Amino acid sequence: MDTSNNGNKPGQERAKVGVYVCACGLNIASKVHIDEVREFAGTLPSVGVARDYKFMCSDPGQELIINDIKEHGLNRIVVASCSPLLHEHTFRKACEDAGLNPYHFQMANIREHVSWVTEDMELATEKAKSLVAAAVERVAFHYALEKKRVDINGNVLVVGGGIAGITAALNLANAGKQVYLVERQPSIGGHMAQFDKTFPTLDCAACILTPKMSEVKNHPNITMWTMSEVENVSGYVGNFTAKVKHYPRYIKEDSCVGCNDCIDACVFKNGKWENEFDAGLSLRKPVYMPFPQATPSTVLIDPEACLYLMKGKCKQTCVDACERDAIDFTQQVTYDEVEVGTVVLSTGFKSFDPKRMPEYAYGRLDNVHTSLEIERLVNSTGPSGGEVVLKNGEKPKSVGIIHCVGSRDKRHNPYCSSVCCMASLKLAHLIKERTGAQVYNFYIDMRTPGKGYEEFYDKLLGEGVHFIRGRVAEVTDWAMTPEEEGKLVIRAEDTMIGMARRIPVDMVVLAVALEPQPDHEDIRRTFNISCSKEGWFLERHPKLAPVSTFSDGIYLAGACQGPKDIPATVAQAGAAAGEALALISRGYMEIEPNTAWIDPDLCSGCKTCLPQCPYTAITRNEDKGVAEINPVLCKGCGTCVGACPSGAAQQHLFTDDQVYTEIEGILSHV
Amino acid sequence: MKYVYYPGCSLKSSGKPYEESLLEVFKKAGVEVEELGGWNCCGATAYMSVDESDAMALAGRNLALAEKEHPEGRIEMIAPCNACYLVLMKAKKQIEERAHLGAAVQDAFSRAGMTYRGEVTIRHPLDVLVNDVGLDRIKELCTRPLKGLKVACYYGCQIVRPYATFDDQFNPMTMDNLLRAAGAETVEWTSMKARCCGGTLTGTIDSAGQRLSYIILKEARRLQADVVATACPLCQFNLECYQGSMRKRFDDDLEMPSLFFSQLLGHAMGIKRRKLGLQDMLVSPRKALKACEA
Amino acid sequence: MKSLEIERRIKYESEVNPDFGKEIASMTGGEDLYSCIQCGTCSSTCPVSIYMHYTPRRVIALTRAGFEDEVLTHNTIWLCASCYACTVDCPKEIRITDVMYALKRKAIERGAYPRRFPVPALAKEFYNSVHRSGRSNEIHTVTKTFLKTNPLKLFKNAAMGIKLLLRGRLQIREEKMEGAPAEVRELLDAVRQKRKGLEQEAAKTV
Amino acid sequence: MSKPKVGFYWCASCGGCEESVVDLAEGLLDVVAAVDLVFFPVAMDFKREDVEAMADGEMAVCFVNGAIRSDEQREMAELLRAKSQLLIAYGSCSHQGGIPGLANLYSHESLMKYVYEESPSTVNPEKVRPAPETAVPEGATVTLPELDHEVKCLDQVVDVDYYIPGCAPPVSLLSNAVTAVLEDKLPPKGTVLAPDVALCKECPRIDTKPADISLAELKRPSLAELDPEICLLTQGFLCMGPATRSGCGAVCMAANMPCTGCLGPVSHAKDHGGAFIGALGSILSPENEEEIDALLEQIPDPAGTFYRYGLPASRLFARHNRATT
Amino acid sequence: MSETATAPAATGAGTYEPRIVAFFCNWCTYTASDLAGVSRLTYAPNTRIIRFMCSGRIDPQFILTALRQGADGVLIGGCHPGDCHYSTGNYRALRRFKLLKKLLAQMGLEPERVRLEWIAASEGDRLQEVTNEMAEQLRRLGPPNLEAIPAPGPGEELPGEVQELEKTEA
Repeated sequence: MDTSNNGNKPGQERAKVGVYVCACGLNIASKVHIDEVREFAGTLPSVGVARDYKFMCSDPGQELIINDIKEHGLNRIVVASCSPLLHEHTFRKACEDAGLNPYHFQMANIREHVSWVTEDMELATEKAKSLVAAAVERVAFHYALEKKRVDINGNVLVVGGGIAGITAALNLANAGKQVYLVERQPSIGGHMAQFDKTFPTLDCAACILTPKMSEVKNHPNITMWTMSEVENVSGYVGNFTAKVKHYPRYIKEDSCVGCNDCIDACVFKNGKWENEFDAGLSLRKPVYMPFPQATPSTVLIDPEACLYLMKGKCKQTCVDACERDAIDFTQQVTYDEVEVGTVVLSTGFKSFDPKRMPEYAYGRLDNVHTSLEIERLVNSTGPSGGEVVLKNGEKPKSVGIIHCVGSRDKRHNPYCSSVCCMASLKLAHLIKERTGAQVYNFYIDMRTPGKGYEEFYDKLLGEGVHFIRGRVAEVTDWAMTPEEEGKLVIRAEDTMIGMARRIPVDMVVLAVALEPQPDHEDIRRTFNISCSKEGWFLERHPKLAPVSTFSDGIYLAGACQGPKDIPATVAQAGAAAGEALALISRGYMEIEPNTAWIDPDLCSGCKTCLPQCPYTAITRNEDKGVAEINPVLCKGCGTCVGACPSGAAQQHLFTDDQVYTEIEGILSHV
Repeated sequence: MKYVYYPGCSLKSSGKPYEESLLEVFKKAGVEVEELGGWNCCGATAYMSVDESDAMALAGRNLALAEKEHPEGRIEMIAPCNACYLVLMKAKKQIEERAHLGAAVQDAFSRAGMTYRGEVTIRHPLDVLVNDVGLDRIKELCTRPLKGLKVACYYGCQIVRPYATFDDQFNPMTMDNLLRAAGAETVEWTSMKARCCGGTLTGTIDSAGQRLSYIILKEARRLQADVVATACPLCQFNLECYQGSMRKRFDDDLEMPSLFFSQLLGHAMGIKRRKLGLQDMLVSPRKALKACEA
Repeated sequence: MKSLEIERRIKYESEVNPDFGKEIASMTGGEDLYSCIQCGTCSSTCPVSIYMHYTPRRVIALTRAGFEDEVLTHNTIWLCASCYACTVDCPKEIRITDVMYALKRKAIERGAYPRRFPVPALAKEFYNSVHRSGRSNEIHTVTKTFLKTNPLKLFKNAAMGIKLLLRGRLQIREEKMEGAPAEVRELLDAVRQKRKGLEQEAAKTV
Repeated sequence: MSKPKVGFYWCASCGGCEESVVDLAEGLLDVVAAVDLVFFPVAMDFKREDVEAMADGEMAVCFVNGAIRSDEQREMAELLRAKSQLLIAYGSCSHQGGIPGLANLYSHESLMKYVYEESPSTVNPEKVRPAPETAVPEGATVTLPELDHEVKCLDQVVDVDYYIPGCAPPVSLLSNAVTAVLEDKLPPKGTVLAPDVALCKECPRIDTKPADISLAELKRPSLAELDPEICLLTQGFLCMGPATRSGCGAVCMAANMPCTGCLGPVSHAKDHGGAFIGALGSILSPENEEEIDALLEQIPDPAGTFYRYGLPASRLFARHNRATT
Repeated sequence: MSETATAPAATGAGTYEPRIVAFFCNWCTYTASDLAGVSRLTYAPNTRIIRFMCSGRIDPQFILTALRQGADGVLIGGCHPGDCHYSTGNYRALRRFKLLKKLLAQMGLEPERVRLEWIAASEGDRLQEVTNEMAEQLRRLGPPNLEAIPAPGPGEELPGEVQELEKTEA
């Protein structure tokens, strides 16, 4: 009955299918009987040629296809190899080179979905066969399609003004592209601006970063927005529209010259609020300059601290003090809307809050600090002018540095934060240099894979820094011996010796893990990309597309994609800028022609499809009483097609016929 | 509030003062308890070293008994001994998670006329007093607040480890809050609160075991505590009864009253000494308590 | 002055039990044995590791490496006081205390534990006491243990014992559960048999 | 030349189909004039023997209505198939199984039990049930057709040339079909002789259906007020119009009743219920699972709602030839 | 042997192995299954994945067809609520799915046979978990007895012999 009064399929030219089974070296061959699959394919009615080859994606592999198309007049091609997300374009290209419309091609994923995930070789082979059968059945219903192109707007949006964002922005701007750099903080510079020295070369962070910061500020092609966030993004690759939100600074940015007179004049004589930039180690006033080299070099007013902004009552001594009357309490949130073709995300990381590990006594006992706090302490522009001192102002005689705080720990972050070992070595060196104290490193494994990193480790071993291989169980103040009285006692096993030890120190440094930004979910949604389970932004392919995302035209740079040190971050930022430039200079992008359309003869005009489309691509032609789809607006999700009760709506590359035959193929041969 | 009461072996002997004082406090606080009929040993830690599944079944029997007595709905069972508390909870977990054990228990129990429904929740007195009775009510009941008494609250291991059911694993606070509500001052000694007291090692390998108890008592003294409060018969036993041998072993004049938190609470509620078993302590708390009455 | 006698410290592969690690990993608590990164947190948080022949970390290494004798015949597993500090501190969430229990059971099963060592003796006495009366009885268990291991201790603790007796905090008469302890024994046997049966079946099907 | 011979027969049906023939009114006379009615048990006295007497293919066309649920009906279907050049499934029951097809929701036993023992209106203390064979005092044995365990559509028992859908089929479809036969203007075999586009096409209320339709509540005609103007689906009544063939002139809407789907799905839908579920599910508004479940409470009988006329023909639920496709 | 082993041991040919047709969206669940591959997470070989751009494309008729053509189960995979690459396709999928499940339940098809899961691109392990679980459930259920559906009417017990009759009849 199904055939009698249901679905009468459109007449197809006789399909002559070429099937190519890839061994992928041993990746597939080790789990799937390649020859068996090839022979099976040969038995399928529509198959003209069936071959297997070591690496189908290689040139000779593609040549096989091209020659067969020409010699045997194949009009459909199926390759059984890896994921279409990886090589579909490769083989479509091959078809094209042989003069066959590239969309007469279908791929069967027998690597990611079979050989790599199956233990039993027989069952794996069965599965591979049914996937091949499905592809063969389906491809018969493929038909020629026009490629779909979109033009690429040359402007670029860079989100996040740390070293990653700065690098990407400068590369792009120097290539003559208009760049919008959006930073949430009052100044660009990110974490790097807080550092004193950088490992392993120990060159001064400020010295190499500050020039880049001002270059950004003054670059004609860069629009730099601080205290701003991207509120939402619409559009698609080549044609994004981003809405940027600017928070009030209560200072006219163009008027302020950063003379700081207003700060001196503030009714608060002394700082009262934790200075975020100094990791809370210093206090600031309601009106303040984030840090000396802040870019823009503009003060700002904290609305949660300023008397006038909170109570509406204040002498406003700051206003009188400012000769350029740059202070403007009336400022409100404002918005900008920008058109860009590509986006570079460089939103960075947040450091782990050790309060989550009470055993390390952070916030409970004095002189227990995070590595970031120490970065500020050793920094000459920091709260202590570069002096490493205890709460009581004295220099520590002994310091313990605890590695992997919040890293390699299933209860917090299972991954290795990758920078802490080197950062700890750097701090160990600086602390020893500044204080001459005995420094103990407590580590699980010392990880120094990088140019000059191991050498730096050697250097510290030479400097007499102590290294104890053992993860610390507890930092406590209970004393077993008189020497321990009044000290911070670090309890760990010295695993090299095989004994438990208690090391009394004056100061403890916690090398805290790098974590994704707390609002990574919102960012991810705003830009419609994916996250890893931990919350790092997901690259399109771990090896072959490390800076691309699953959303075309959106690229990743720096620690937002995973823990990274500065060299790696800068390198990745360059790569991201390069990807964006490549796309821009090509000027267009080819996208899947998988749009939906409606057959007016079958459409009853029931309007079911209209509300399905998130892109308002579907309208109803009132004269004809049928729905119509604007292919330019259609993004090819096929939701309207899934909803159409008449089979009038169809989607290229996913027509009902193609899907039904794929289902049939999967089930009816093996 | 009605609860099934599972005393466990120790509360019938060395931990008698715990039972006496606890029941008195419960009476005051309106916590109705009824002792589980026909209960057997929970299996404790020792049993598990011989045969784990036996231990789980042994403990499980008590849960099944409770369900037999109360065939309807959920049952709250109070286990004052830390070891019982943990073992019962562990048994519940394993019977429900380990397919074979679970099936075996179901099968054998039903043939013995019992069913295991998994309806029992195991509660510790600290949990019940803080979360069910509530600190405000406790405050009201404390007519003889422990003013000026400095208490070192010692929780022991097994109520916070491995499962943190009602208190923080690294810095438990329920006993502190309870005794503060009773007017006492409690010392800040995070790393001692749940540090091991030596368990049965105090008897078997006394040099190792008693050292652990000694560390705790010594720290309590350093922080000028008048008394150590405990929530487990074994902890209390170790921290009190071995003080004599500790004095010899570590050549120290250490003398630190170690009570059950329920005794202090009862005292604050104005319950008579005798009813709280205070006279049965080896290290007399008389002086400490006098001080706070003055 | 430590004795300077020498002994061979090398281990030949023929002397290790390659399946020991898997064996333990398959017991409750052993699941994550192989994810240990030898960080030593367990050993530093352990309150008794200072007395152990091998720190808990080393016991895990030895177990994985199949050094069965070292693990089962040394004091480490018997010193574990089940305080679970290691279990909650382990960054890889290995249930170390349960691993120790598993090893204790193996040691008793193999009769590998040191004979006059009090801990396993106590465990057994406790076990027997419960089997006999359905409850544990401090004085009986302890006395028997000491008689078996180190009678001297009886006198050491006598004074304390008497004090407690006077205060009614020790019972000479063996505390018995109400009802017949025999019921409990039968119940346990029934459970054990059924469980063993199920396990064997399962073993067959795989 | 002689007039083409035409037959009408009914199997498991209500007789409504015959009514629809009569509804041709004076049109009927033209038909009768044009053809030679050789078999029409409802209207004229023909017997099975008369048909058996015919030569194979003697009838030009035979219209069979009603579902097939007894051996007697199967035999007649086979007989008529043999004797006619064109066999046309007439009406929902022979087309898709129709209302009788809903019997497939129940087992044979439970149906018998209910009808002969449990139904409120039944008085049958001896629990008598129709016996296939009954010995009568005269000595002979009387036989009764036995009820199958399954209701089938016509093409599940014999080869069918065309289908005229509807319960009952709209007159226009019948007269068009007859004309097509007479003028030999028939489409390819297997075609359903009705427009291959859904009902909304000819529904007068379509303009009242909003472009952003989204249903927060579902209503049932028996329990709620129906607005006579507004699209019924928009009002929350389950109108199968979007998934059902047109050709009826939307008569139900005119009577202020939602479409129940008697003409079956259009040819590009594989399964009537499935197609409608796809459409309906897509226009419900709630987003979290609880709200969705709550809303679906308003559909107590999905099968009876989405397959009222087509259960035996449905994609998955047709019991017939389950193994094959 | 561990009592809580979940991954079904891949038994060789001969024994009954259910066939699961999986409809996955390109952006989340299909990518997750690629990730599972890249991470070498082995799982039951019973699923056969068909790729769609969005779970919103999945027409209930596809599911009916798969079952009709001999699938023992159908698994639908899409992006978590709020994460749809096309903003709302997964909600449409969910509502159609719920509606279909209600129908299937009335027809007496075991609920385990048709399942919808939100699996994000990063959740390769989740995919492993779900496919193993489903394969195991279906293995226990055995092949669907389509003859037995539509289910007997509400609240009725069919005598065994009648059921036998039913089978032989159909």
